[in-house]
Amino acid sequence: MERTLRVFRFNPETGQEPHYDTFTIEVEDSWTVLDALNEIKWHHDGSLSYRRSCRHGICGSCAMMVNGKNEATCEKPLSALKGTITVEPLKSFPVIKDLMVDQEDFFEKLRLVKPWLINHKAPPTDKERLQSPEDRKIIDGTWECILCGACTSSCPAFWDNQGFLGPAALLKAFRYVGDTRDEGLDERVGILDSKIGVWRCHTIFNCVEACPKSLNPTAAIVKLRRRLIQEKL
Amino acid sequence: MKLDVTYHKHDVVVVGAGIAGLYAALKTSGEVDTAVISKVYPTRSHSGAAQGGCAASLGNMMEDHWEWHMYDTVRGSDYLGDQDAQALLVRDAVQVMYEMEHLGVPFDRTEEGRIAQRPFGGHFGNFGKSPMKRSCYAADRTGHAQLHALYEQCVKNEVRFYNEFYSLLLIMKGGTCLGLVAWDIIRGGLHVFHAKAVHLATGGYARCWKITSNAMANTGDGLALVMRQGLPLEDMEFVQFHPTGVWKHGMLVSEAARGEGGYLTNDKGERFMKEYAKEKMELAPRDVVSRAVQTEINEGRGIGGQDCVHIDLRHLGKEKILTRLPQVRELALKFLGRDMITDPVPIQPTAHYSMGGIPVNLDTLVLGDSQKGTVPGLYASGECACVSVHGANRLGTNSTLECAVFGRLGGLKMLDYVRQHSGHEDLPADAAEMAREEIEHLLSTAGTKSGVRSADLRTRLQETMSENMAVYRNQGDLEKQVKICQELREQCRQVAIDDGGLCANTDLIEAVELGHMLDYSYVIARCALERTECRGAHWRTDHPGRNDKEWLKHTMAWLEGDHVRLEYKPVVITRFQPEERKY
Amino acid sequence: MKERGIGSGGALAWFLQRLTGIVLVPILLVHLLTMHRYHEHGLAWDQVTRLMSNPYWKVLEISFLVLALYHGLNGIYAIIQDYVKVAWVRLAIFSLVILAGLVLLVFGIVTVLSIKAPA
Amino acid sequence: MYRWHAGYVAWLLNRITGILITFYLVMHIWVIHHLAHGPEKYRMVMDFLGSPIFVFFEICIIGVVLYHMMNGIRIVLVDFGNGAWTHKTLFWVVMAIGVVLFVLCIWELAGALLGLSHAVAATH
Ligand SMILES: Cc1cc2nc3c(=O)[nH]c(=O)nc-3n(C[C@H](O)[C@H](O)[C@H](O)COP(=O)(O)OP(=O)(O)OC[C@H]3O[C@@H](n4cnc5c(N)ncnc54)[C@H](O)[C@@H]3O)c2cc1C
Ligand code: HEM
Ligand code: SF4
Ligand code: F3S
Ligand code: FES
Repeated sequence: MERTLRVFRFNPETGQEPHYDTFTIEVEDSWTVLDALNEIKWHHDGSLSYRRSCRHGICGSCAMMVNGKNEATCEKPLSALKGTITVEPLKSFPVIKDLMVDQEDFFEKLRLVKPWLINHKAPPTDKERLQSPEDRKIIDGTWECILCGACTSSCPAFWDNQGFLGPAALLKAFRYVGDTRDEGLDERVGILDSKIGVWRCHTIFNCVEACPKSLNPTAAIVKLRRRLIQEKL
Repeated sequence: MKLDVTYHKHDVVVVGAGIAGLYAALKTSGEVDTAVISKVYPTRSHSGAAQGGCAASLGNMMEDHWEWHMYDTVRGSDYLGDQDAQALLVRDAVQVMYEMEHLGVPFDRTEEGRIAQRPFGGHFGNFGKSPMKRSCYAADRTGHAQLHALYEQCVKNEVRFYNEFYSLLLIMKGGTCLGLVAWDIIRGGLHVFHAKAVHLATGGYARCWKITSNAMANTGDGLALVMRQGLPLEDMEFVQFHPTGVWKHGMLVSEAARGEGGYLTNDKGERFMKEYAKEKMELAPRDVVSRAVQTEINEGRGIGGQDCVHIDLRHLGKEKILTRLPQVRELALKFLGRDMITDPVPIQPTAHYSMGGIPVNLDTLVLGDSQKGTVPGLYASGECACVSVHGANRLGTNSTLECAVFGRLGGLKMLDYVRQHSGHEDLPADAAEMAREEIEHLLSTAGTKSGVRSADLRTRLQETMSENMAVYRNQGDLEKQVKICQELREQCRQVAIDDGGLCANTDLIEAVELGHMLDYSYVIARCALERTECRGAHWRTDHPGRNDKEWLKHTMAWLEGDHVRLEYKPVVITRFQPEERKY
Repeated sequence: MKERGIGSGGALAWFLQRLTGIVLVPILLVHLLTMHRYHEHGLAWDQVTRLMSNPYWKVLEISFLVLALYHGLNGIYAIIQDYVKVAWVRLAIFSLVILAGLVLLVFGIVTVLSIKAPA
Repeated sequence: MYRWHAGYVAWLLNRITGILITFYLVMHIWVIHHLAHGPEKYRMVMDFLGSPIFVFFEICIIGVVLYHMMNGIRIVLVDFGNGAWTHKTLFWVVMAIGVVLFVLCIWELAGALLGLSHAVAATH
């Protein structure tokens, strides 16, 4: 079967304006968008750049915009897309080259929310800390995040204000704030309550639409806000 | 073109940010200046794909002892594992698992609030007698949970990360490792990392097969780097094939699908496992099932004569599939468009885990010969290394454990080493030269249309590896594969790339990776050709049966130009004498 | 990355926006259904003034005024925070918003208070 | 723009209606100010506002206010209830209630002018 892909191209070294290249390639039914990109890179134009690794939606490398929707391209079957397929880099992150975007700032935002367990009591020696299954459940839907960036890239609050931590970092914040083993809310209030923190989110839900792992960053943000309101008022 | 070289100095440089590399870095960070170089963002490392769990005899669900765990590991390895290393692995397992919990890994919990554990293939109680719940897990995303927690701890400890940096070359002087040269993938440019200790944790390398569960980044760079310094690799012929890879893609259909009662059927709709393992049927060990599936395919009973058989869950009912196996169902839906509730799903064996690798001693120090000689300053752990705890065949859930135990240990050992060495030894003047030549040469081929495409060579390598040395091997096929590898290594010199730029040039990286893959694939083929017995994952149809008299020994292989030199070294046996491996 | 400012990121403003919003719901409905009853010539003067001269109505209307003004201008300020990046422009607009708020508040309160029942 | 879906549309409209109402409020305060100037001035203004174009305008603003109010309630339910998981359904539910309220309001408030109801005239 033949399919046509319209692929966003940009190379800072050539000085050429960003543009789209169209490739018509032979594909198999079982292929995903990533398979098609590989086919292009391997047999048509080796200079096409994009990230990929695991091929089954766990590493978070391959998030791109496909026909206007953010997808983990390795998990998006071609058969689910009609007509010409447009592949573009994730919106609102600076494009490095072709489909690769700069995510340094995205990872820096994660660092800012102190994504590690903060607990000032020494853990028991030779034992685990105890946590009930119910308590453990509180953070379900947060720790599964693959940090692909699809959510933050789709968030209008982030487009308007690139300082905003964004849904992925806030989801991560709740991953720890919500963990009953964690005592670090105090240390995180500063950043969460800041001008770039939770209050910048306008519950637009684009992040939920965009997440290829069907996670709900908005739910996490909302819970963080409740914790902060309790804390402050 | 003359490429820029940037110099960096750190006490410890870890290459690889999977569970092994991050654990090593975590242990040295905060104490000494630690850097991690990774060709993908740390959280994108393939450790994140590990699903089933991580073994440790915590005994949270039922009585368990490290001796039992050791027995299973020894037997699983088909007695090729070194028992001193295996003892260390299973004893440290308990402590390390608690430590990972303390670091924040969100393990599932028992009603009492302890780490939950579940059964997994090959793990038993009471020396192989009763089923055992030993695998600590976080849903079916255990590796992901561990990887992220470790990364975040490293960030906390202010480990210096060089993300999307690709290591090209080790810097050695007088048999000591002084650092390495890496390529900045995003911006371009060579970087020399001057270090007191280098730790390789570059992960698995089953990418040289066409059908594989491994990530595209799993190209065995660490192995090639070591071999290019005239150092050996160990037990390269042992690569585990998982029976249920998604047809044509290779991603894993979790073992749970068979655990819950899934059937394997051939073109005639028969449950063919009755021909191979009458009692255990689909629940026989991985290698047995893989061979059964492959035989069906080879003998023309694949679905529609193609290279796949079916895994059939329909009889389990919608309810059970939706509650117990939602991930598996989703996988088949996404990649094959098949709903397991109404359709059987095509699968085929997939190259999964590499037991061999860079030989290291119990301190994770890299070995330079087949005796006990080591390479000061050079360490390795994780899937790229071979201590050897997995011998000829790895047990499920023992691998992330190996990464954690030996990554951690490696960190501690490097700390000792670095503390004993106050200054950095001077680098040789031409430290980056070889790497510079390689890169400048490849960049200069850009646009010369006469060259060979690296993708074509890689495809040929992957297809022939799957054809000639997958589940079943024999002398004829292996000889063929050795020759093909030689030819491909020859042709590789003619590779020309399309992209001559410095910025995010993944064309260049793929070409370098191809060179690495060809080197170690060649070694795998040579080692496999030599080993004339069946042991663990290495199955020679022309040499049935395990042959302890001649082959109870590790293979050590040197790549010397176009030639592979082999030596052998004894297996460390302390406690459990080799017996027939029966399940 | 500018604006890594810590503290006072607007928790109170966010909370009050919701609180005033919810309190506005009944007040607004009551206000709408009484004050905006039109007929051919609009709501009759005496009718309105009679209502408005009732001290309870005055209180209701003034709280409506205060809440709506606060809510609306706080909302506008939130929007400005999203789109205006330059600190001094922001400050200028912020001052303007407060000023406008105060002027309108006084204006409105004077109106409400000055209404007397028709003789 | 990312994609059109209830969450995004709801927010966009909320922002637009918020701005509109705020401007209306400013105008409204100015208009009502005339109450203080006695019946003559008031009647003049009201006659002006009673013109069809302004009645239409008034109807629109009522719709706008009701939209903003109903969506505001939705936002509060997201923020303090379980709405983060059901925001789309919630959107359609509040919109439905909004439409009912809108019809009621028009009936009650502008009915006389539109000749739909005599209730208003009767109260005069
Ligand atoms: C699908 C799947 C499921 C699995 N499930 C389980 C399980 O349930 N239980 C279990 O115990 N094991 C499991 N395994 C095996 C286990 O996951 C791996 O063996 C283990 O995670 C390897 O970890 P690692 O740290 O050695 O390497 P990886 O996690 O693969 O990391 C390698 C690192 O090296 C870096 N790197 C490589 N080359 C270079 C270079 N040239 N320059 C710079 N950096 C480089 C990469 O960027 C990466 O960061 C599974 C494996 C697969 C494929
Ligand atoms: C009647 C009940 C009302 C409710 C329940 C309500 C609720 C809300 C809520 C919850 C928000 C916050 C939205 C966000 O943060 O994204 C908001 C924003 C806003 N409201 Fe209201 N509101 C009401 C009436 C009004 C009135 C009368 C005005 C005008 C005076 C107004 C003007 C605004 C403005 C300008 C915003 C900012 C919009 C934005 O940030 O996008 N609201 N409202
Ligand atoms: S929340 Fe979803 S979209 Fe956002 S980074 Fe995580 S996985 Fe990606
Ligand atoms: S899209 Fe953005 S505004 Fe909030 S709900 Fe999601 S973070
Ligand atoms: S390649 Fe890993 S998520 Fe797609």
